[in-house]
Order: sequence, then C-alpha cells, then structure tokens
Amino acid sequence: MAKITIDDVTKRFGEDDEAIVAVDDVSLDIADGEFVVFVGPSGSGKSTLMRIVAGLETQSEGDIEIGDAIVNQLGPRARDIAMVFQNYALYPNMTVEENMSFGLKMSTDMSDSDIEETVTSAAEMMDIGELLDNKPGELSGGQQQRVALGRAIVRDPNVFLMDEPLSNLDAKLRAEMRTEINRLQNDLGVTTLYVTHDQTEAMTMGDRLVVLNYGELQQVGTPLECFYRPENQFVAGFLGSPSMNFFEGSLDGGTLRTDGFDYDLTERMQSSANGRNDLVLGIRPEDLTLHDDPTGGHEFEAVVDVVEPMGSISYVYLQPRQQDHEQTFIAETDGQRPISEGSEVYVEIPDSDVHLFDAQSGETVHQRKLDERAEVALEERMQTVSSSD
Amino acid sequence: MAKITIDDVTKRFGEDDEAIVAVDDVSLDIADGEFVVFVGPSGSGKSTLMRIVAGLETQSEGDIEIGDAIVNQLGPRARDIAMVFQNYALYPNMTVEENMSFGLKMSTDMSDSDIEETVTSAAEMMDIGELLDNKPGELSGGQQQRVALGRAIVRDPNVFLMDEPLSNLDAKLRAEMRTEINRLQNDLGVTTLYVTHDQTEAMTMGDRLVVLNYGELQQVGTPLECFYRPENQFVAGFLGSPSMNFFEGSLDGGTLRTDGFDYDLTERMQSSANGRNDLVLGIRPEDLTLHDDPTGGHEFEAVVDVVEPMGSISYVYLQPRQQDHEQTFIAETDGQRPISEGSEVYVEIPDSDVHLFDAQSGETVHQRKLDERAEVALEERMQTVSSSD
Amino acid sequence: TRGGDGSSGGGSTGDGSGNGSTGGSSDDLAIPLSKYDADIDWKQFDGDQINIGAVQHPWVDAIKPAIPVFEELTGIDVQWNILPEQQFRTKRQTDVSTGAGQFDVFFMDQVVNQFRDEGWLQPLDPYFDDGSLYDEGWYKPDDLFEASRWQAHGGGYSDNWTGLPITVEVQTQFYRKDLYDKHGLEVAETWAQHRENAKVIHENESDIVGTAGRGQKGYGMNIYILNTLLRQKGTKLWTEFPTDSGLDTQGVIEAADWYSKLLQDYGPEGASTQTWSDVQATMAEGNTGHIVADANMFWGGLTNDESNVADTVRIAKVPKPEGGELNPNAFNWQISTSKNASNSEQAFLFMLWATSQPTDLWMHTESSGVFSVRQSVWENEDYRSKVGEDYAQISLESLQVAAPDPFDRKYPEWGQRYSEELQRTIAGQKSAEEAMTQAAKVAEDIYSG
Amino acid sequence: MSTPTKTETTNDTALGSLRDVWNDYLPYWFVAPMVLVMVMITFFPGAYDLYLSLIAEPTLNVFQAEFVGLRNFRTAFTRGGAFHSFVITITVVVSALFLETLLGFVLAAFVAGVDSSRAKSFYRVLFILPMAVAPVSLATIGRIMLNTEIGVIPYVINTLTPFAAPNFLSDIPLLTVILLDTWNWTPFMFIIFYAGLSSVPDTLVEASRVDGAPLWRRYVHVIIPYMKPVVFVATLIRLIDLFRTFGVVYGLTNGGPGTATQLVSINIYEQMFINNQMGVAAAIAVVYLVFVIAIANIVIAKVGFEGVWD
Amino acid sequence: MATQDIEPGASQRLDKETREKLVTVIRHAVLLTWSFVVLFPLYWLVSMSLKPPGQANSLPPDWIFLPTVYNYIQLVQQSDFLAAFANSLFMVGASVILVLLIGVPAAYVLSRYDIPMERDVLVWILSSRMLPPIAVVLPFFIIFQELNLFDTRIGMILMYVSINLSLVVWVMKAFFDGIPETLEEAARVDGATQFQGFRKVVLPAAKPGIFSVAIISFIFAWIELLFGLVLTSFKAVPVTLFVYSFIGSRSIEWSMLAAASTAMIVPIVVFLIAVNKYLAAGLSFGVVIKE
Ligand SMILES: Nc1ncnc2c1ncn2[C@@H]1O[C@H](COP(=O)(O)OP(=O)(O)OP(=O)(O)O)[C@@H](O)[C@H]1O
Ligand SMILES: Nc1ncnc2c1ncn2[C@@H]1O[C@H](COP(=O)(O)OP(=O)(O)OP(=O)(O)O)[C@@H](O)[C@H]1O
Ligand SMILES: [Mg+2]
Ligand SMILES: [Mg+2]
Repeated sequence: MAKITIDDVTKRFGEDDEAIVAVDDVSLDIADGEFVVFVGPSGSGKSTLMRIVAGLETQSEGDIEIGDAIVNQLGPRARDIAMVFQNYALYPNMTVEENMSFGLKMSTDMSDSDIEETVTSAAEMMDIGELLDNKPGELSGGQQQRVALGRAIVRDPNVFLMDEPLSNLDAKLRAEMRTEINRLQNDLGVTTLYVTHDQTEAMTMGDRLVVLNYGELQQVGTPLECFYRPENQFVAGFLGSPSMNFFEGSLDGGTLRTDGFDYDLTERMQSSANGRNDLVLGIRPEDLTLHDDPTGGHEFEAVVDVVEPMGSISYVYLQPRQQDHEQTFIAETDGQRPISEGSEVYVEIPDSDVHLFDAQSGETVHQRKLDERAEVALEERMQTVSSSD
Repeated sequence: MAKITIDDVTKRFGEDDEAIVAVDDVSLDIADGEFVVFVGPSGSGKSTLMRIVAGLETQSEGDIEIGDAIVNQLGPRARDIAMVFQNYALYPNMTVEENMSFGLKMSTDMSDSDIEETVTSAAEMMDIGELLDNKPGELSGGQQQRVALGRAIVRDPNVFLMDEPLSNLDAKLRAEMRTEINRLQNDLGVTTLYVTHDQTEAMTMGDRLVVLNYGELQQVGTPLECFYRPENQFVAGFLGSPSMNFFEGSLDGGTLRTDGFDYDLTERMQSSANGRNDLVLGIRPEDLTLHDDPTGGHEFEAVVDVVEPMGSISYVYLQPRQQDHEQTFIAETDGQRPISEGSEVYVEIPDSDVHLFDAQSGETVHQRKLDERAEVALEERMQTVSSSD
Repeated sequence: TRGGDGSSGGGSTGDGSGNGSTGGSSDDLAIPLSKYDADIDWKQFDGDQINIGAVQHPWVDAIKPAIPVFEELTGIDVQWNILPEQQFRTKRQTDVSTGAGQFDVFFMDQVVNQFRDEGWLQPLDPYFDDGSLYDEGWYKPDDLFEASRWQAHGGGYSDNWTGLPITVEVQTQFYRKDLYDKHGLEVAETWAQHRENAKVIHENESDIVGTAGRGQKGYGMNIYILNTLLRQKGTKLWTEFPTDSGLDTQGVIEAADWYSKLLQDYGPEGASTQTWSDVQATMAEGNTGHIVADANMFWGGLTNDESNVADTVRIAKVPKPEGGELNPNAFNWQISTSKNASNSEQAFLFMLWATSQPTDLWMHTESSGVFSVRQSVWENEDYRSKVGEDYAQISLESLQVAAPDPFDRKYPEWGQRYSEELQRTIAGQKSAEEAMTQAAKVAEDIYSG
Repeated sequence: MSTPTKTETTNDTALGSLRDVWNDYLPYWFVAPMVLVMVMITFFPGAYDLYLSLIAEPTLNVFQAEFVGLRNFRTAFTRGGAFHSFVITITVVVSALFLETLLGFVLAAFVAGVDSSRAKSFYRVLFILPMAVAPVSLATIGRIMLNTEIGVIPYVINTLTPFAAPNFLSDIPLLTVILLDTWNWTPFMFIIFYAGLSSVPDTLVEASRVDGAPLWRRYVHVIIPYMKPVVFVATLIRLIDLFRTFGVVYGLTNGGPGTATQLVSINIYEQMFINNQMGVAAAIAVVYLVFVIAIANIVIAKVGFEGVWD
Repeated sequence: MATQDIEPGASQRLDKETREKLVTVIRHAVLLTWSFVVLFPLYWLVSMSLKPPGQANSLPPDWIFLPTVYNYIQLVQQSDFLAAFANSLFMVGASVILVLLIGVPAAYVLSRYDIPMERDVLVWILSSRMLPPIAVVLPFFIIFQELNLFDTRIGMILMYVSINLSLVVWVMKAFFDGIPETLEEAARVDGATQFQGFRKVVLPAAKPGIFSVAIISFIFAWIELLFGLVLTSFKAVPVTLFVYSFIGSRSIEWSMLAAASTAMIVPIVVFLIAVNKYLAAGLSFGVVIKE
C-alpha cells in the first residue's frame, strides 16, 4: 500500500515531428488507500497513464513516485502492482485457475494449498468457480473479464490498476462486481486507479474522479464535485448521461440569445458573466421540465423529434420551434408520460439548474445552484477526501 | 437483406458427458430489416448464437435459415454478413484503412477509389479519420472498437451481427454511435442482430429484445414489453438498472408476509395469485417512494444503509427495520434530496407498480399497472413489430 | 582384435583389450609365431599402440583375424579406423595436412606423389636400412610383383619406398557363358571382338544390354578403363612430362571415342553416370552380356549367392588391340606412414609383417584374400584350388604384364578434369576430340600455372 | 499504512543479490552463450579459410607461409571452374527453393485444414520423414532406384505410364538433383510453416471469413502477413542451406555428368580433398561466403526488414 | 422483395460452394499424391531392408515378398551398430537440449529488445551456416585438437550445437515476434521476473515453434556426417558413419544399408510422434481453415 505521485508526466508516441501526445504534463497526488477513477473520452490517455504507473510504458518526461521512492527505473515487478488489462491479456496456455494463481506463485511465498484456496474463493466470488479448468479460449467475453479481474484481486499488491474491468458485464453482474470491488478496496485499503466509461461506476466507486481529455487533466475532484461543479464545459458535458445540453448564444443586455430561444440571465449569472459576451448555456436533460401548456416561466416551445422510452423514464429529443440550424436537445421525462413524436411541448429551463460557460475557453462562468443540504454534503465529501490526503 | 430463422438450435461444447450447453433449443424468427437486440447475463450464449448465425460455429442441432435457404452448410463468406467481434479481431498487420477496406475488397467489385471514399467517410463518422494510417496496436481500446465497427458498417451485407460493439466507448460517444447505428440500420434496412449489456442500448435500439439465460430463451418482445411485462422473474430482474427489488413471502389470507414487512394484495392480485402460496413481490427502485414521515399508505419502516449519489439521482440502499436476515433493497431518489446513512425512512410500495412472481417457477403471476396511455403505446408498439414480421 | 570389426564406419570402439598382446597362448594364433623367425627385433616397441587408417576393403577383412598374431609378436596394440574411400580420403587429408598425425599407418593410392611432394609421407628407406627393423632374406621383396613395387615407388616418380603394397587389382573381362553359348560367341581376344560380342547380345536380347562400363568421372572410374585402352593403342599419358600430356594425341582421342561409342551403342542407358557398383550390380542382376572390370574385387560379388549369374559368369583376360600387346591396367593399394605420425617405426613393423610372405599366404589360403601382391601366393596350389584355376591363372598372367597408371603429383587434379571430359564424351555432350583437347590443355596448364 | 516493501531492493542476502545479477542483466545472460558459440564457429573458420586462400601450400605456421596474393583466386576462376559452379548452384538454389517453399506452404495449409485430427497427425509425421533419411542412404538408394537398367522408378514409369523414363542421372541431372532436394527438404518448410500457421489467432481468420474473403485471399491478406516473420525466416534459412547442399548431390551424381551438377560445395570438396588444392578450395570458399552474405543481406533488405521487422 | 434480393446472390454463392467443395477435393488429391511421393521411396527402402540379401534390387520388383528380419539381426549382432546408435542418440539428444537452452533465450532477446545493429547481428549469426561444412571442417579439426575435444562426446555435442544454433535463433525469433507482448506485460505485473515471464508465459505460447526447431535440430544433427567423420575416431563415433560401412570398396550391401537406413529413421519417427501434438497447439488452439 502506498501513495502515488504523478509528477509532470508526459508521454509521446512516435517520432518527434508527428508524435502523438498521449499524456500531456499530468500531475496528480493519490493518497495511500485512495480509490481514484479515471474517465475521459476514448483515446484520452487513460490506459497510457495507467501503463506508465504500472511501469509497462516509460514516460517521456516526468516522474512517478510510489510510496516515497521514485520508481521511474523500476520494472512492474518491483512496483508490486496488480492490474486488470483492458483487453484482459489472459495467458492462453493456462487454465483459469492457473491464470489466477500465477501472480500469487510469482510474487508470494504462499503454499500451494493456500493459493488454491484463495483462488477458489475468489473464483466463487466472481461466479466463475465452475470454469477453473477451462482455458480462456473457451470462455465468453464476460467470463474472460471476470478471470482478468479475479487474477488481480487475489493478489495483495501496493496498488490496483483496473482498466475498464467491468465493461463486458451485464448490468446486474456489474452492480454486484462494483460492490465487490468497493468492499475489497475498503477492506484491503489498497490504493486503486480505475478506468471506466460507465457513469454509475464513475460516480459511485471512486473517492475522486480524474477527468482527462486529449491527455490533459481537466478536473480532479469528488464525483459529485465534478458533476455539480464542473470546471469547464468539457467536464460538464462528459459526465452525466445523456449529456448536458449546450446552447451557444451571445449576451444581449441581460438576455442570452441562442439559436432557438432567448434566456434571461439572473442577476447572479450576469455578475458571473462579468462582461463576457459569448456564453454557452448548459442544462442537464433531467433538469428540463416539459409542459403540455405554457406556464409562464422561463420556457420556450419545442417540437418532439424522437422519444426513446427507457422504461421508467423516457428520453425526449426536441427541437426548438424557431431555429436556424437543425439542432436537437434532450429532456428526460417519466417513462409513463405519454408523449408522441411531432407534438409540441413547452420546455422550462429552471434558473437554478443552469450552468454558463465561456464560449471560447470553455471555462465555467456560472455553476448551478444546489439545495442547501446537498451543498453541505458536497462540502463534507470534499473535506473527507482532502483529510485523507 | 434477408429474414433469419433460427430453428431449434442447440450448441454444445465439449464431450458428451461434460458438455456445456451454450445455446439450448432456441427458436426465433427475425423479420427482414428487423433490429434485434440480444441481452442476457455473461455466458448465457449470446455470442455463441451470433457465431452460429455467422457460420463461424456449427450448431449441434437445429437449422439456420437466411433468406429462404437453409444455410447450415454454408460458410460465413456465402452468408454475406458483416460482424463486429466482441474482442475486435482487427488485422494487426493492416492499417486502420486496410482493415476497414478489406471486407469491401473481398466481397464487392467496388473500384479502389470508391472503396477509399466509403472508408474515409465511415472513418470520419466514427471519428477515427486521423488514425487511418495507424496500425491497431497503436490505438486505444475505444479506437480499436470503432475501427471494428467501421469495418462492419462500410459493407452492405445481408445481415449485421454486432457483439457489444460499443462496450469500450464513453457515454457520450456511445450515445452518438447508438444514434449512428440506428440511423444506418434504418437507412439500409439491414437485418441486425445486436448484443449488448447496456440498458440504454437494449431499451432504445432494438425493434425487439431477446432475453437469454443459460442458453435458453426467456422472453422475446419489444423492449417496453420486456420491461413492463416481463414473463418471468429473471427478465424482470435483468432489465432495468438498478434491478427490480424482490421480496419473497408467503400468502396469509390476502397478505403477503415477507421478511421485513407485510403487504396486502389488491383483489386483482389475489385473483392472479390464484391459490399460489409462495410468491415473490417485485418492485423497481424508481417506483418506491421514500417518506420522512408515515403517510398511512402501503408502507413500512426501513433504515438507510448506504447512499450512492449519482448526480441527478441517488440510490438508497435500505434495510427493513424488522428483518430476520440482513437484506438490503434499493430505492431511487432525487439526487439533491438530502438523506443520510443510518437514518430511518418510510418506504411506500405503490400498488400499481407491483409485480408478483411464482416463487417456484419464477413465472409472472401479476403484472404492474400502466397508465392507460402508456398501455396503448405499448400495444401499438407491439403491433408495429408484429406487422413488420 | 582391437578397434572396429570391419563394419564400423569410423572404426568403432573396440573393447580395448580383446585378445591382445598380453593374453592368449600362441596355440590360439592364426599363424604360428615361428613363421616370423627373422633377424628383426620384433619386441622393441612392446606396449606401444598404432593407429591404422584403412579403407573399407576386403583386405581389412582378410587380415583382421591375423592381427592377434602381430600383437603377440610385437606387443604393439592395433587400432583400426575403417572408412569408405571417399570418407577415408577426407579424414586422411585432414590428418596429414593439419599435421595431426593420428594415423600411423594409412592406405595410400593415387595421391601418393602429391603427398610425397607436400612432405607428408615418410619414406621407408631409412627403415629398410635399419638392421633391427628389416631382414631382406626373410622378407623376399622380389616376390612382390614388379608392377606393385614400381607403384610403391611413386609410380616411378620416387627413388624411395613410399609405402608397401598390400593389394593389387587387375583388369579382366567377365562374360555370361550362357549368353555367349546361346549366340555362339567366342570370348573376345581383341577390342574389336569385344564390341562385336556386345552388339550381338545387345541386339538379340530384349532386356539385356551388350556391355556395361564405368562412365562416372573420377579416378577408378571411367579413366581407369580408358587408360588401358589408350595404352593398348600404343599411346601413353605424358608424352613429355610435364609439358605434353599426350591427351590430345590421336591415340587418346580414338580410344576415348571408341570407349564412348561402345557404351553409347551397347551399354545401358545413362552409362555416363555409372560407377563400378552400378556396373557390378548390372552384371550381377544378369542385365548385361559382359563387362571389363577388376578381377579380384568383382569375382566374389559375381559368384556369391547374391548374384543371379553366379553359375554362368566366366572370366577372361582383357581384350587387346588387333596385333597389340596385353597390358591391363592394375591398381595397387599400399600402406604408408607419415612424417607427423608418432609411431612410424612401429608402423613400419606392421607394414612389414602385413605384407610378409607368411601373413600374405595365410590371408589368401586361410582367410578371404584374393588380391595378393606376391607372385608366390598366386602360384600356391592351395590358393589356386580355393579360388579356382581359371581365375588364378588369368589373374596371374594379367598381373605379370600389368601396367598400372603412373600417378604424377598433380594427377588427382588433372585426372579429375580428364575424367570429367571423358564423362561428357560418354554422355554425348562433347566429341572425343574436343573433350580430350580440353583435358590436355587443363593438364598442361596445371603444371605450367 | 505500512511502508512499501520491495523485495528487489531491500533483500540483500547473497542469494538475493545473485538473483539481482541474474535478473538485472537478463538479456545479457540470455545472449552471452549464443555469442560465445557464434564467435567460435564463425571467426576462426573464416579467418582460416582466408589465410589458406592467400598462401601457396597449407601450413599451420604463419611464419613459414608463402603468401601468393590472389593467385589462388585466379586459379579458382580459371581452371578451378568456380564460376561454372556458381551458376549451377544458383540454378539449383532458385528452383529448389521455389518448389520447396510453394509445396511446403501448400502442404502445411492443406494439412492444417484437414478435419480429422488423426489424419492430421498422420500427415504431419509422414511429411516430415523425408528429411530424416540420411544423405548417404538417400544418395545411394536414390542412385539404385533411379538406375535406368535396374532401378524401380524407371521401371514403374516404363510399365505404368505411356512415357519412357528419362535417364535421370545423365540426361536431366540438374532436374533430378532439384527434384530430389525437393523431396528431401520440403519437410523443413512444411514443419515450420505448419507451426507458423498454428500461431495465427482464430479470431483473425474468423474475421476475414466474415469479411467475405475467399480461401486463398484469406491466406494472402491475413494469414501469410500475420506469419510473415516465420515464412520469411524459413525461406531464408532454406535458401542459405541450399547454398551449401552437398552430401546427397555428391553421392548421387558426384557433380556430373562432367560438371553438370558441380555445385560450389562439390567443387570445394574436389579442390580440397581430391585435387589437394587447398588454397584454391579456400579461395572459392571465401568468395562464396562473401557472395552468400551479400545475397542474404539483399534478401533481408528487400523483403525482410520492410514489413517483417519494422 | 427480400426473397428476390437474396435469390440471385444465393445461387451465385452456391456456385462458390461447389468451388469450395472443389478445394476440398483438391486438398485431398494433393495430400494423397504427396503422401505417395513421400511413401514410395520410403516403402522401397523399408522393403529392401526386409528382403533377403540378393533380392533387394531384382527387377521386375518383388512387390510381394516374405519379409525377413534377417538383416536387422545381422545389423545388431555383427557390429557395434547398437552402441553407436545409443551413442548418437545421447549426443544428438543432449545437443538438442543444449542448443535450445542457448538459442531460445537469445532469440527472445533479439525479438524483444532493441539490439544495436540488429540486422548485422542476425546476418552474422546466419553466416555461421553459409559455408559448406567441407570448407570449415579443417579449422574445426584444428580447434578440436587444441581444445582436446577431438573424439569426445562433449566435442560432438558442441559441434551439433554449432550446426543448429543459427537455425534455432532465427526461427525462434520469428516465433517470438508473433507472440503479443501484452502476455509478458501481464506476467510482469503479476510479479513475475522477466525470466519467469519468459519461462512461464512466453515459452508455452511458443511451443509449436520450439518443438519444430527441436525436431529439425535433431534431424540435422542426427544425419550429420562430415563433422562426425573428421572429428571422431573411436569413442564418439556417430551412427551415420555406420551406414557407410555397407558401402564397401567393391560392393554395396544393399539390404544391410537399407536396414541401417531404416533403423536410423526410427528415432525420428518416435520423436515426431512424441511431440506431435505440440506441433499444432498454438496460441489459439490453431487455425483451422475449413470450407
Ligand atoms: N470454445 C468453447 N469451448 C467451450 N465452452 C465454450 C466455448 N465457447 C463458449 N463456451 C461456453 O459457452 C457459454 C456461452 O458463451 P458465450 O460466449 O456465447 O456467452 P455470452 O453470452 O456471449 O457471454 P458474454 O456476455 O460474457 O460475452 C459460456 O459458458 C462459455 O464458457
Ligand atoms: N503504442 C502506441 N503507438 C502510438 N500511439 C499510441 C500507442 N498507444 C496509444 N497510442 C495513442 O495514444 C492515445 C491514448 O491512448 P490510450 O490507450 O491511453 O487511450 P484511452 O484513454 O485508454 O482510450 P480508450 O478509452 O479508448 O481505451 C491514443 O490516441 C492512441 O492512439
Ligand atoms: Mg484504454
Ligand atoms: Mg459474448
């Protein structure tokens, strides 16, 4: 167990001229026992950063510290980590059992029977107990992924690195595994780096979320912080599913004129805008309210383009009635609310839920309002994390 | 383009005695141009069934018809399909462009320039236009997956087979790709079989959902049908995230006594129960209502175990106050609702949202009620599908 | 005996003791030690060991049972290293050219002058002059055939003994008596008749060719036969040594032409690639009317029970030209010792013993020898009755007039080229004239360049 | 939390440090024995041949040696027949290599595609066997089997087919040599190609089948490119080996008729062990070594490092 | 409409099906033909060894004959064939193990690490097999004399190693190149040392390659003649030279030659059968290209 310091790490692939910068000057302190989740679009450098921490890839610049030692020169073995690879990387010639016990045999002095016991119980936990004698080639994708996960968790390493370990599991199993991993991490107190694309995992598993884009750090903070207090438009748009709706517009007095509707900024917003002219208004689909009839609030008319019923909820794709370019935005409604494509609705934008971003830099200009109590909870969580640092 | 008939198909792996039945006597008619989504837990035989349709695996029993011909004897080439493999299966020696154009070169007479055009535009669509000259080994997981997807969609096959084509993408990209695939499938009208673990994809993409478990067909129907009218407890529990909560109990007069609370069945429920004694009550987390104070409805006291804030919503893990075994269930609440772990709440179970299942067979005994209009919409959708058969 | 047993390639491992010098009373010995009662100090190297590099050859088989005699007589232990010719050459060359000196005694053939020239051979004359090593009265060197002695002196190129001859093979004719009788043929006295007989058989028998002969290149192959022919045409190799090879003289060209035509017309298909073993196999299978070959070596193979023609094959002297003299080619194996060898004197004792009259006689009467270099043996009645009067007499008469090839020091090199050219002629790729002119040029070049 | 323990750095017992020396310099340990053997078997023989080629008569004592410059080289290419034997060698190498590669691959692919695993095993063993026949046996028995008068092969051809059997050793010696070598050494290609084929992941082949590639295109575009290193190496090694073919050809034709099958190796043999022209033999060997190294370099540069190892 | 769409395509495809049937037919034709080509000379060799002496070369051939093991009995009884055979088995077997021990790790390093002047190093390694053995046998003889390796088993084992080393290095490098590096990465993360990763993960995946080069190396050493001839004389004589002993200076013992030749093939067949399954067990259980 150990803290990890990532210090000005940059990784370039390829020749100087046409080098791809996979990781761009990232610095990050991860406390001992902390659970950090990496998110970011595909190709943003998450796996690369993990591989650098693992010692599988050598950074072009910067240092990695594990514990108190700079480990730049050490190989993966010396770093004592366990890793779940994005593509599983199971040993094709070994059975599931051998795959899982390999790490223990290599890195510990455990007796064979202890190893067998550990592996068997981990396999039971992963629900692959019956597959112990199979070779990876005979397993389904999800089973392989569980073997890869099991291979990592039977170990007792300094650091866990998990690269989308649940991506091939179904929702139910994923929920189980999520809990399992969380419990395990709590019990063992092992510093964990975790990559995921799943919103639920990102929001619920980590102590902190690290958002990457094009190899650059976008925001580091608790999940709620990132969700409610995104530092820039990218983070705001990236977290939450469906994504936050963005409406670009320019300020005309106190009114933001977008292609589709006008929105009157509140005073607080105006002061936040602080003279900026081009702003982007952001609002999450679940915060939009649809009315069949006008209610006289901040609202505008829109036409229902598509309805995606999800069961309990539905996603409604809408187009503002007056619009120059064809653009849709999304609102979430109750799944049983009858709403038919082509019909017209009134869309209300609650003032409290609006974010404003600088159109050029993407920087957040104005954050939404939270309930007071939620605000407190958020603060608390933020403190919890910083105290464990 | 072609309809597909799967007729009593069974697939066993291994020797007679210890054979694994990966697909168990599945029959299914898929209409020309239909978009069918396969879901089921890991290892339930989804990939195997796809591979059988593709001609990559030979079924142990049963027939596959594509168009009007039985294709059991035909290889994949003759079946004219395009497939996205769960593990990508990109050609490591070819660049992204070559990977994508390979199928076209092999199966069509298109001129080189046409091929290049098609590939380039597909690559743009997938947002991998800049990677065309890279080799798969240089791509991130999500980029590889997009190449695999692109490789399939540039073709114009009889059938699309897609095995979790979006599992490694982030939420935003996934949403885009989902729309893209839907649009494409609509435009081309190609019969499509699609495997996914993602609830959103399962609910929104397919004309019909096919739910598998242990190789056996559990239910075939429109997504909403499967969601609202699950034929058995497995389907009910499998669709929806978090899963439906189940409370097992036995009937005592008109009251279902579960470990934690008693629930009085409505008359309609009682008649559905029809003398069965052991029942399972099912209710989705989003249908439970939490009250700080008793309201006098169908409700019981519970203790908050854990709160998982997801942003707009939170999942609340609860334990009934009076309980013999420690069991938690989940309720969904507004994300900003302050609720602290250890506090007590009153849980209301709305009668209209309750499902009942036979405890032995898992068969659905009673379905929840829907709003009338939702009911109508559901019926409509069901008709739409059956008419396209 | 020590070392291999005649079938081992590399001279397989012997058990190291066997019936060596220490054991066995003289009663068990093949030849009584009393036969070696000469004025020679046999025991002077008691306890030493010599290593013999030998070719896979009947001589080895024949002498092996007598080796304990030598070991008893001298106290010298004998190790064998027995290999087929080609492999033996490689090994011998490696041994002497690197100065390793592993072989104390080794078989020597047409490269004798070359080896002598390189200084690799130990002349034997000093040993002949050493009273403790040699007793002329007992050894009777004059009993050796003249041709053999001549060849042991480097085929006339050396004043010294380069080794001692152990076997001689002389050319004779073999023919199928049944076929000759059937077609009313006479045994050929002249080459013209030889050709005529071949023609008759070739044309009248369906699956049988008239004659077979060596066409393959290499020493001991095609030129071994051709040399006989050309000498009998009255020409010889080296009209003027080393400036005129004589290969492009009319006689040589005619001989080459004649031999090629014979094989082309009445020989088997692909005669140009036939080696002695093909020729022998063809004869033994009964597929040819007659052949010209070495009497000693072929006789056994043609008359044993593996042969299809054991009962019908007969022997005769080689034909001679119309009005010419009989002087068949012959080939001697000799054994020599090298300057680098550590036991040359011991080796000399072995050579002396092995080629002495008692040993030679025993080999031919009691053992399997058929190739004696001693006249007295061919005249021995026991031997004559053992091998057959016919065979013995024809061999003896041939041997007395035999004329082995003179191996000059670059013979192997130009001989190889000469045989290649002849092979081309036999294969019909070149005219005899062209080929022999080329051969002559090469031979002369080799000496001038 | 406890401080991280790193066995590697904290364990400084003798055993531990020995292990460190082993692990830290692993690549060096891995190549050291190979380099040692290679130095021994390349430098000395090469130097020795070069030395021999420059002196008049073989002697091991450098101070006694009479250096004659390039005389041996001149002799090699005048009456030594070196040029001719180069031509013959190249002919044999090119044709045999072509046949063996093609046949080896076709057989490997065909056997890999056989359904029954028993039949597969059978073919695998059978097809490797020709390589196991010792050259001496092959040459000797080959000679007798091909013998026009008493050989079984001409007999079979003459009795079972309408064609007259050619004279293998005198009419078509070069072709015979090439075919015999093909018989003898196709197994080499077969076995390596076969192993190479089994290293191609199933999923790739499946993907190409789904992509609609017909059988041969699957090979050309997916399978062969994947196993290109293996194909390339097998072919290169066979090429190099073909350049030094000796035993079978020597036994079969002795380089003849004439010098029709006089391979360089046979020429060197004759110069060295028959003609006793060791200097000339060494001169040919030196030129030959340079020649083959050049060929190997060209092949590697043209085919190898572009695409195989880039 | 759907049916019309598929009909022409399907019929065209059926044609392709027949074409693929044709492939199967061709496959079997080729395999059987080559089997015959391979088997006929081998059959002839074996049958010669089972015929009584004298019958070996008779024409028309005795296709049917009463087999006799006479020649084999002769072979075993009359000579030290068995001893030489055992000696060769030992030397060749040991050399194969040694050459794998030396060559496989070296190949691994060449495959995985950036070697300066890699190409030249590889060519250098290959150059060890560029000269005909004939041209290098003399220097080897000298070295062996100097190092007291002449006529020793150790010497012959080293010799065989040197014959095969370049082959092992090159072929194995190619195989290692085809094994994804992620496997070792996983192993290293699992706490394996580089060496353990190599031994436990990479080597098993390279099995077909290893067994292939093992067989080839075995065969190369087993049939090696020249070095055995020149570098031994009594103690370490390999069995190859034995086969020569039936080529006398004036006759060839055909039956014995055939018997010895046949006997020499036996260990290779045994070896082959023993490792047969490994030849095919690749990374992914082998490609099976059907249709
Ligand atoms: N080649 C094989 N040999 C033996 N068993 C196999 C083989 N392939 C699949 N199976 C087994 O068949 C069952 C179904 O596998 P399949 O790959 O179809 O599952 P899946 O539904 O696609 O699962 P996932 O969602 O995890 O990809 C699994 O239990 C698997 O272990
Ligand atoms: N070996 C390599 N050579 C060249 N470029 C590479 C290499 N590995 C990764 N890259 C590039 O570096 C960038 C970051 O890749 P990385 O695998 O870290 O992304 P990721 O965030 O893990 O994405 P995903 O979510 O899709 O897995 C990508 O653009 C990728 O193409
Ligand atoms: Mg990644
Ligand atoms: Mg699957």
